[in-house]
Amino acid sequence: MESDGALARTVEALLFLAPGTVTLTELADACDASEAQVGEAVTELEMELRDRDRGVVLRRVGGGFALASDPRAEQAARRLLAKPRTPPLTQAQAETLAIVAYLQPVSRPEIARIRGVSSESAVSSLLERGLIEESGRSRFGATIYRTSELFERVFGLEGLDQLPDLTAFDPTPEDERELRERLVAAGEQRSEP
Amino acid sequence: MESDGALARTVEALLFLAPGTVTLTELADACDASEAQVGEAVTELEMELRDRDRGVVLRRVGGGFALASDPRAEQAARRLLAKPRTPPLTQAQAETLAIVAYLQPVSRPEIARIRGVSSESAVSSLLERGLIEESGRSRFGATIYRTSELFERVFGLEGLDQLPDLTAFDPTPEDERELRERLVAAGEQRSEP
Amino acid sequence: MSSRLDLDLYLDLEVFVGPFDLLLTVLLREEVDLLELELAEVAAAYVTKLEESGEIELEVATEFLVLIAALLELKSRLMLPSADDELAELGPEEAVDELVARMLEYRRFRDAGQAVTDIFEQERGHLYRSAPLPSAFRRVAVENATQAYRPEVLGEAIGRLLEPPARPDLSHLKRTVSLRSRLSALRAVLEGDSEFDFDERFGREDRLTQAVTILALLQLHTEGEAEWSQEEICGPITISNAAAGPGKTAVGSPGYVATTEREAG
Repeated sequence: MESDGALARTVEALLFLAPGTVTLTELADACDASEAQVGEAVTELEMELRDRDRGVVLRRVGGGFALASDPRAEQAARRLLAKPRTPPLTQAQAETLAIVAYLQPVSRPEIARIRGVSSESAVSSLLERGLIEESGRSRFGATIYRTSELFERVFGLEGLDQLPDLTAFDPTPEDERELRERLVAAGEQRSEP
Repeated sequence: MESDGALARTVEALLFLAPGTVTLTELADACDASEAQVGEAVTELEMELRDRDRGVVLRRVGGGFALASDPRAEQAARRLLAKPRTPPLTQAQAETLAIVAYLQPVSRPEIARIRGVSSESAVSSLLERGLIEESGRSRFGATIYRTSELFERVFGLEGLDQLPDLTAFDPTPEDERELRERLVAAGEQRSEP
Repeated sequence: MSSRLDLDLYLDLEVFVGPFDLLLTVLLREEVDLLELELAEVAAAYVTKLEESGEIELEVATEFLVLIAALLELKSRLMLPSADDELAELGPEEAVDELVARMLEYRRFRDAGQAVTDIFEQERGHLYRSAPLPSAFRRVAVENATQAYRPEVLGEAIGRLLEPPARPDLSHLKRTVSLRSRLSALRAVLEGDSEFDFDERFGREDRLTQAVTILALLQLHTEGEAEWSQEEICGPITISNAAAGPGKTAVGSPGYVATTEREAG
């Protein structure tokens, strides 16, 4: 049936895009359909994916659903992903990464305040490359970021205490709290007309 | 053929897992197969995804391949991921982006010369959206821009040569004649005593 | 968002009142006639603004210079008369060619911009996955990672962000050319020499210095200190002390009607 096919299509797209497991309720809300309808679409999709026997499978995990790669592709995936991609950082990416590195954990609105511009595209490319990762939510619901282990590797750092010290940039902040205040103050001046 | 099907399976799994686009060479290395074989598997997968008409499609973008969600699921995806729709391009942004895309690398004064208006605000929103990036400085200290990898992905371009030919926008001889006549008329008015 | 315009320059002219940005837009869209516009007033307004702030921000100044120079060139060609009757026909024709070429160039990118918008609208429904790697693969990636970036990049970025804009640090600017210094340079030459050739005096300077010198010349012209003349298109420019009498052709002289000689002939 056409409408079922359409719902299975939307469900597949949602599971493909979602970074983690998605519950039936979340799917139903997003699809504007009943949980029963979405449940059927999920089953339809699951069977179809099994029949076509390609690289993506549907998993029922932890009270929800997720797409995952087929285990038979694991070796090839290890080979591909063994070399992390490290194209040159743009200025926006370098600034965003520096803010996360020196002030972590730090929320996205705070990054935007310091840079004086919304930094969505820089944050998502750093996430995608695995240089930063989410580390929870702030009291106000904003996502909080920290640097990843990969970050330390690709910058040749043995720990975060090896980050370059800022004495070269006078005046030197005494501690992280002061650094944060100083950065936010400078950012606010920058974003004023 | 079984072995082809297996290669298409591996390719799908790799494209599903990889952050960003993956080139033919990277796929061939990871699959331990020739580029010709992998190229065929990519085409097979591309056609199959098109035929089954579900939520995931294969795209040839930025000199490589990537999986993307079907546009018909966009609204549901934005509801699930709580992401607002990316704003449309303003005319200033579109003109500036066209100049950078066709003339890159290009400096901001050059953009201003062509558009006839200073273009800082359009340039900085395109930078923020990650569609263009800085690529150095001109002799006179002006920042030089080029389009980013994200630009090719967002615009579904295999490469910059996929942009419509600039000559397609050549004004017609009628446009030119009309402009010229108006200017000459204006000049003659001025020369009368 | 920091979306301030570069040239925060407000104009109050006979044919136009509003920001400089808008002036250029209406010129390109042919709502104001370039021949009606007194460019010297625009330059003078900019000069006043520069003098008030006392600093030249290189990129902004370059943008202004490029724009005003293009307008000056176009207008001067539109206005340029010639002693020779045949050339008199040719001058305005070439000027029109130039202006038409510029307007067509803008139209080309305006239309390309429309095409870019169409592609964007058509493509923006496709979304890409941005999920972290499953932990098994993440470990592999970390194990195999080697240093690819210099950590100093991070310190430099923080240093940049710590710098408050209220205390402008011009050390990152390659160089500046002050309008005041070019004004004094011109005045010094004019004191010793009542008439001189621009290229002879300033031809060896870099383009930026030459451009700022032209701006300074405009300022001297509006203040009645200097005259300048050019016998032919792209020919040498002769500058003379205003007290020593004007040259034959006042290029860029506001309101000067370019056909006096033809009428006389």
